[in-house]
Amino acid sequence: MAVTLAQAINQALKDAMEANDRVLMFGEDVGKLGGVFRVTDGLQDRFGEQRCFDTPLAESGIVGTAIGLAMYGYRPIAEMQFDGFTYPAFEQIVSHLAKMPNRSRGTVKLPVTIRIPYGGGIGAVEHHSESPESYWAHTAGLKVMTPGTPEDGYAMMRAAIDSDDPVIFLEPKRRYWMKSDAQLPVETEPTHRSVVRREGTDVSLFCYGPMVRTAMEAADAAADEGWSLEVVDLRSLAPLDTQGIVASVERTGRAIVVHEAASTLGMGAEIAARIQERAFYHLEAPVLRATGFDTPYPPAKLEEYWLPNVDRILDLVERSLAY
Amino acid sequence: MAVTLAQAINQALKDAMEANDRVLMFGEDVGKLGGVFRVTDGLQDRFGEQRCFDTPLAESGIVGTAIGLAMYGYRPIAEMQFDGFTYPAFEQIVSHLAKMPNRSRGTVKLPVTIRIPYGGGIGAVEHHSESPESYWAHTAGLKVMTPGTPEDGYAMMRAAIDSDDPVIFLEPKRRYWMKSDAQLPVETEPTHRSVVRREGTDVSLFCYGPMVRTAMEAADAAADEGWSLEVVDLRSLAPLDTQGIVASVERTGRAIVVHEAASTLGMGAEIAARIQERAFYHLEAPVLRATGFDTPYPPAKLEEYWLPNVDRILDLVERSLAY
Amino acid sequence: MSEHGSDPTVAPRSGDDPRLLLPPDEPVHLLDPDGTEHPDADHPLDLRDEQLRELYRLMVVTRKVDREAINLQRQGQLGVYASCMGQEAAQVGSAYALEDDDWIFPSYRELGAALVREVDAAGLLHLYRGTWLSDHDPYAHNFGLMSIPIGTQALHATGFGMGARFDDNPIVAMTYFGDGGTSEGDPHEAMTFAGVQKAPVIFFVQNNQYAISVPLDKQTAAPTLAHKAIGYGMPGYRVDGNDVLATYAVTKRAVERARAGEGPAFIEALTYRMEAHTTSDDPTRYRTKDELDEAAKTDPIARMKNLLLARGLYDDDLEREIDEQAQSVATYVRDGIYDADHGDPMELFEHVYVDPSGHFDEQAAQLRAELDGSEGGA
Amino acid sequence: MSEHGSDPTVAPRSGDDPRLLLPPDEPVHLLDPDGTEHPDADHPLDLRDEQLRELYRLMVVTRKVDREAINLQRQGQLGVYASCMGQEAAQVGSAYALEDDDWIFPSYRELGAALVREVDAAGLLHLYRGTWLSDHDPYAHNFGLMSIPIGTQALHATGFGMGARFDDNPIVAMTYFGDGGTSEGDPHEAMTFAGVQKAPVIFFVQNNQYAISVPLDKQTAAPTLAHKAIGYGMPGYRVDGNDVLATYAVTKRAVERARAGEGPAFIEALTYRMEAHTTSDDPTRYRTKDELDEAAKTDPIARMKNLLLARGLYDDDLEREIDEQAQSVATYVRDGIYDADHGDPMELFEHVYVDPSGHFDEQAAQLRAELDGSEGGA
Ligand SMILES: Cc1ncc(C[n+]2csc(CCOP(=O)(O)OP(=O)(O)O)c2C)c(N)n1
Ligand SMILES: Cc1ncc(C[n+]2csc(CCOP(=O)(O)OP(=O)(O)O)c2C)c(N)n1
Ligand SMILES: [Mg+2]
Ligand SMILES: [Mg+2]
Repeated sequence: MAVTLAQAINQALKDAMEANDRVLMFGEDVGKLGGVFRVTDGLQDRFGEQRCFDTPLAESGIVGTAIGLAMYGYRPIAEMQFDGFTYPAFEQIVSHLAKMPNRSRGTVKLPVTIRIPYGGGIGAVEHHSESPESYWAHTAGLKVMTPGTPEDGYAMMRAAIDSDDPVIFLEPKRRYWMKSDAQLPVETEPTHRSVVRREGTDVSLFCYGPMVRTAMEAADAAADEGWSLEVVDLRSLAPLDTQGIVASVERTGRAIVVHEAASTLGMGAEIAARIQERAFYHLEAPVLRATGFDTPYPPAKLEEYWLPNVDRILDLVERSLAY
Repeated sequence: MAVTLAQAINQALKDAMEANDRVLMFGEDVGKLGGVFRVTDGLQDRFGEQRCFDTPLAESGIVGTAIGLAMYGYRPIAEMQFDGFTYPAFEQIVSHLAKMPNRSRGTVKLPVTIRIPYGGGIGAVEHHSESPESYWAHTAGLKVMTPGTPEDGYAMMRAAIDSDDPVIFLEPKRRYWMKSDAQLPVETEPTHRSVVRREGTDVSLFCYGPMVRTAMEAADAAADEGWSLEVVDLRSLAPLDTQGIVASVERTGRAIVVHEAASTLGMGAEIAARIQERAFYHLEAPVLRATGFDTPYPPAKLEEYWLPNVDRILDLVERSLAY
Repeated sequence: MSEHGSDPTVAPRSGDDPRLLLPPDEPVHLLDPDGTEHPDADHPLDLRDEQLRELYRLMVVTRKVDREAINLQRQGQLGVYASCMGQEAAQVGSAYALEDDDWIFPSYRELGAALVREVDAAGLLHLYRGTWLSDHDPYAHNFGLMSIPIGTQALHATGFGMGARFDDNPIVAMTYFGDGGTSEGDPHEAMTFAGVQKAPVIFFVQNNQYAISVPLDKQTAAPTLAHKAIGYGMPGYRVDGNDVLATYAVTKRAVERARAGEGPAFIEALTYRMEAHTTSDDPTRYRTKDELDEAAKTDPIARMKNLLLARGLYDDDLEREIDEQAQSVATYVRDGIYDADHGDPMELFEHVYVDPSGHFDEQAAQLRAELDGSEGGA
Repeated sequence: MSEHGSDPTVAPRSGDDPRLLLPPDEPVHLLDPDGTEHPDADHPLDLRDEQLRELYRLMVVTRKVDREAINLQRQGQLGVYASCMGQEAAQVGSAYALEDDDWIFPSYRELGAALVREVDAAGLLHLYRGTWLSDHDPYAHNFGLMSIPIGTQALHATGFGMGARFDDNPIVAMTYFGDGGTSEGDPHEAMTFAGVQKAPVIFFVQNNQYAISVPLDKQTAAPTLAHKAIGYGMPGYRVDGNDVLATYAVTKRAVERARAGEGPAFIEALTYRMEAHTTSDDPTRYRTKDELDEAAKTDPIARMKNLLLARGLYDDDLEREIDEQAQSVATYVRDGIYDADHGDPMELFEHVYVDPSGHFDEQAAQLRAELDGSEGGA
C-alpha cells in the first residue's frame, strides 16, 4: 500500500504521540481541520483537544508558548502554517529557542519541533512558497532537517520529536503527495548523515527536500547524455554532513548544489565554501549552484522560470564537465 | 579636528535632515537621550519632536510604520537599538520592506533606512553583540551597507538616506569611537563598490565594518613576517561587489574572508562560493574564513576567544600560503 | 484613601471617564433583515436616496464579481480565491464612509472595499491568478496592496496616518483585518503607535467568526474584540456588520472624529464568512450546515433590498440596471483574467531595486539563455 | 433594538458584566508613606508579624545587594547592571505571594523577586559580569532565566502555565515585564493565549514610568496599563507598587484566583525607577532632580519601616540583625563576583546542543590550538 510523504509524517506524529503522552501538537488550524495540508489529520480526534489544539493566530505566541511548555516538561511540536509565516516568530526562534539551552549552561533543554511546510512549485500566492532554511541554518543552536522521501518523512520526524535539541523540521510541501511503498514504521540513516540516493562518477549533485526528486530526474536525464551523476540527499542542513559531502566530491571531482532558495547565502554557498576548503585538490571544476534567483519568490505563473529544474541542472553539469 | 565614526554618522543625519525636510529619524530613545550611543544626539533639539522622535518599545511597529510613512512620502530613518533586537521586526523587514516595491511592480518605493548598531567586542550582555548581516543579505530586495571608516560613516549614510531602495545600514558599534581627521562633508566611492584599503600581493583579505580595522592590523603584522596582504573593504554586502572581489583574487591568488558572524552561512560562505566560481584557475589555495564560531555569541568574558582577531587571521594566512 | 499629592506611583488619570472608550452593550444596528429601520440619534443617517441605491448597487456588484472569481478559480483561471460573500455590507458601508483622499490598507479579502474605490477588479485578481504579486496602482485609488501576512498592513496604515498628521493633511487611513488578525503582534503595535501619535487611523475588524477553521472563542477570551480598544486609549465601536447603514454610520463617525484630530478608533463589525476561507478550504470539516443556514438569514444584500423596497426606492428598472452593471463588471473581470498572458519572465529582475547597480546582470543573462534555449528546443 | 435570535452577527456576551475586568479608579493602597494603614475589605491581610518583618528584611537586603552590584560595576567587576532600586516593594510583595512550587519568569531587573526565591544572587549577577549568559539553575528555585529581549518571557510563562493546567498541577506562573514591555507584540500574544487557555499566569507589570528614557505617555495612550487586561478577557488590577502590603495582597488574590482555575490576571504596579536605567545610562538627559526628589518621598522601604515602628515590631535588635544579614549577603555576592574566574573558553561548544553529533569538532580544535598557541607564546 502506497504512502505519501504527508501520510508518513502524519503517521509519525500519531506514533510519537502514542508512544509518549508528553508530546503535544499545536498551531493554526491543526485541530478540527487537520491542518491546511491535512498533515495533522485525525490527531485531535484521537488524542483530544489538549494534546492537539488550535492556537490563536500568532506565530510568536506559538513558538514562545512551545518554549514554556518544553520548560514545563512537554515535548511540543508546533506547526507554522507556511514558510512565509514563520517570520513573526523569528525572535522567539533565534533569541530563545536556539539560545536558551546554551544560555542556561545546559540546565534547560528545549525538545521542541517546529514543523514548517516550505518551498514552491504549488502555484500558491505570495509568502506560501518560500525557502527560509538559510535563516535557520545560520543560527547556532538549531537543528534543521528536511526529508526528501516518505521514509525519511516518517523516520526523521520521529527522530526530531525524540531529539532533546530544538529542531526546525522543513517539510517540502510540493512533495506531500509523493508516494512510496514503504512499510511504516520505518527506520532510516541517523538524521545528521547525508545519504547517497544514486551513485555516480562524474558529478555530485547535492540536494535536499523538494529538490531530491528533481535531482534524481536530472540524473536520469543525464544518463541519457552519458553523464553519471551522484545524487546526495543532505537531509540535515544543520549540522551539515561535511564528511559525506567531501567524500562524494573526492569520488567525482565535481559538485553542483541544488536548492530552491535564492543563490546568495543559500545552502549552496556554504557547501561550496566547505568543499573548496576541504577538497581543494580534488576539485576539477568550481562548485556550481542550481538555485532560485536573488529576487523575491515570483508570482505563480512565473515560478517555473525561477525554480531550478532538470534543464538548469544539466546546463551546469555541462559547464562543470567543460572545465 | 578629529571626528569619530559616531560623530560622522550623526553629522550625516543632521545634514540629510537639513537638506530634505521629508527625512525623519525615529526609534527607541533617539529623542531626548540622543540614542544609547548618542548617534542621534541633538537631532530632536534641532529638528523638533516631529522629525526626530521616540517610539513605543516595539520594533515591528517601528519598521512597519516606517513603511507606511514612506508610502506617504517621507524618507524615514528608523533605528533598531541593537542588532539582537531587530528580530521582532523580521517579518516587516523580510515580507514587506524587502518585497513591497517588487510586489507593486515598481509603483511603491520604500526609501527607508534601517540603522542597526551591530557586532561585538564591547563587553556587552547577550543580544547586544550580534552580527545579523547574513539574514539581510540573503533577503532579496534589501541593500545592506556597513561603513568601516568615519568617512564612509558619513558618505554611505548620506547615500543610504538618498537611496530609493530600502537600506539596512549596519553600524559597527565597537568602532563608534574610531577617529579620523576627515573634513565633513566628505564623498567616498559609490556605495556598491568595494575599496582596496591596502594593496598587497600575497593574499587578499576581504572584510567589512568592524573587521576593517582588524584586517588592517593583521596586514601590518603580516608585513613583519614578510607577507604582503591586500585589504579589501566590501562596504556593501548586498549587492556584493563580485567584480572587485574577483579582481583582487586575480592579483593575489589567495583569499581570506574575515567577519564576526558565525562561519556557517556567514558572508564568507558566499564570497568563497563566488570566488571559486569565477576565479577557479586563479586560486592557489582555498578561500579561508576567519570568523566567529558556529555557537551563540559568547558571554563578555569569553568574547575575545570567539571573535576573529589578528592571530586567527595570520594563522589562516599561513595556512593559505602553505598550499 | 490618602491624599497622594504628586506621588508618581499614582499616575494622574485623564479627565474623561475611560469607560467611554468601551463599546456599547449591543452593536449598532440600524436595519433589520426585513428592512425595518431603527434610527439612532448617535448615528444619524445623512444618505440621500441615490446613495442608498448606490450602497445596494455596490454590494450586488461585489457579490457578482466575487462569484465570478470563484468560477474563475474552478475553471483553473485563478490559483486560489478568498471570497468576501456575506461581508459586503461591512466592506461597502465602511469604505463608503471615506473621502476619496482617504486611504485604505486592505487584507486579501477586501473586494467590496476595492470596488467602492473603483479599483480595477481584474487587476486586483491578478494576485490570485499569479500573473504578478499585485496589479493595481495603489496611488491611483488610494488603495494599498492586498496584504497576505496577517495584520501587518495595520502598521502601514498607522505610519501613513502619522505622515498625514505630521503634514496637517486632513486625511484618514483605514485598515481592514480579521478577527484572527487581532491576535497577531502587529495590530497591537499599530494601535499602540496610533494611540500615542493620535494618528487618524481606523482599525476596521471584520469579525466573520472564523480564522480559517478557528472560531472566535479559540482566538480570544475578550468580552468582545471592541473591548481591546480601551487598552490603546481609543474608542472601540461595535456594529452589526451585515447592516450597511450601520457600518456606514459608525465608520463615518469614527472617520470624522479622526479627521478632526481626535485620534484613531477601532471598529468591530460582526459578520459571517458565507463561503469557504478560500477556494482551497473545506469548511464542512469545522462548521455545520445549520450554522450556515442561520447566517444566511442575516444576508446584508437582501436586507438592503428590503429597505429600498420599503422606502419605495426599488423597482424593476433599478433591478435590471444593477444586474446589467454587475454582469458587465463581471464580464470585464472575466475578460481581463481569462487566459491572460503570463507576462515576461525577465520582469522578475525589473522591480526588485530601483537601482540594481548591475546586481542581476549574470542571473538575468542566465534566465535569458534558458528562455532562448527552451524556445530553440521547442 | 430588534430581537436577533441566533443571529451570528450579534455574538453572545458572557454572563458577567465585562466592566468588572476594568481596574478600580484608584490603585489599591494599604500603607501610607508615614506608615498609616488603610485596611481594605477586598484585600484582607493574612500576614503574621514575622512575615511583615520578613517583607521588610527582603526589601532591605535587596537594596543592599543592588547597591553592591552598582559598586561592583563601578569597580569594573560587572559590565553593566540594571538596578531595581525603588521597585523593591513591587518585586518582593508580589513574589512573596507565590508558593514555592510556583514559577517566576523574570526580565533583567528582578533582583528583589530572585532574593525572595533564594536564588543565589552571585550566580544571578554573573549575567552582568559576562562570566556566562546566566548562572543559576532555574529548576532549583523555579525562577526562569533573566530575559533581555523585552517581553519575550511572557510567552514562556504562558506556555508553562498551560502545561500546568494540562496536568492539573495547581501551580501558577508569574512573569514580570515593564511599562515599555507592554508595547511589544509578545506580551500581547501571551495574554491572548493565556486568556483563551485560562492558563494560571500572572502578568505583573512594574510601571516604573520609563523605558530607558521614554516616559509612559510616549509608550501608550491607554488610560492605564491595567485597562489592557479587558482586551484579553482577564481582570486588570492596579496597585501602589511602593506599598509592599498592597502588592502582596493584590498578587495573592490574583494568584489564588488563577490557582483555582479562574484564569490569568494582569497587575499594574505603579512604582518608580530610582536609579539610572542601567549603569550605562545617563538619566539627567531626560528627567529632573525634582522629579527624583518627589519620587524618593514614596520610598517603599521607609514606608514599611514606619509600619513596623507603628505596630511596635521594629527595634534596634531587628535593625542590627537585618543590617548584618544584608551585609553578609552583599559580602557573599562580592566574594562570588570579585575577580571571579572567566571560565574555560572551550565551554563555548559545550551547551549549544545536547547532541552535537560531531558538529564542533573542527572549530573546537581550532580554538584549542589558538589557546595552546597563545599560552605557548606567553
Ligand atoms: C502571519 C500569517 N500567519 C498565517 C497566515 C495563514 N492564514 C491566512 S488567512 C488566515 C486566517 C485569517 O483569519 P482572519 O484574520 O479572521 O481573517 P479572515 O480570513 O477571516 O478574513 C491564516 C491563518 C497568514 N496569512 N499570515
Ligand atoms: C526587543 C528589545 N528591544 C529593545 C531592547 C533594549 N532595551 C532594554 S531595556 C529597554 C527599556 C525597557 O523598559 P521597560 O519595559 O519599561 O522595563 P524597565 O527597564 O523600565 O524595567 C530597552 C528599550 C531590548 N532589550 N529588547
Ligand atoms: Mg475571520
Ligand atoms: Mg519601565
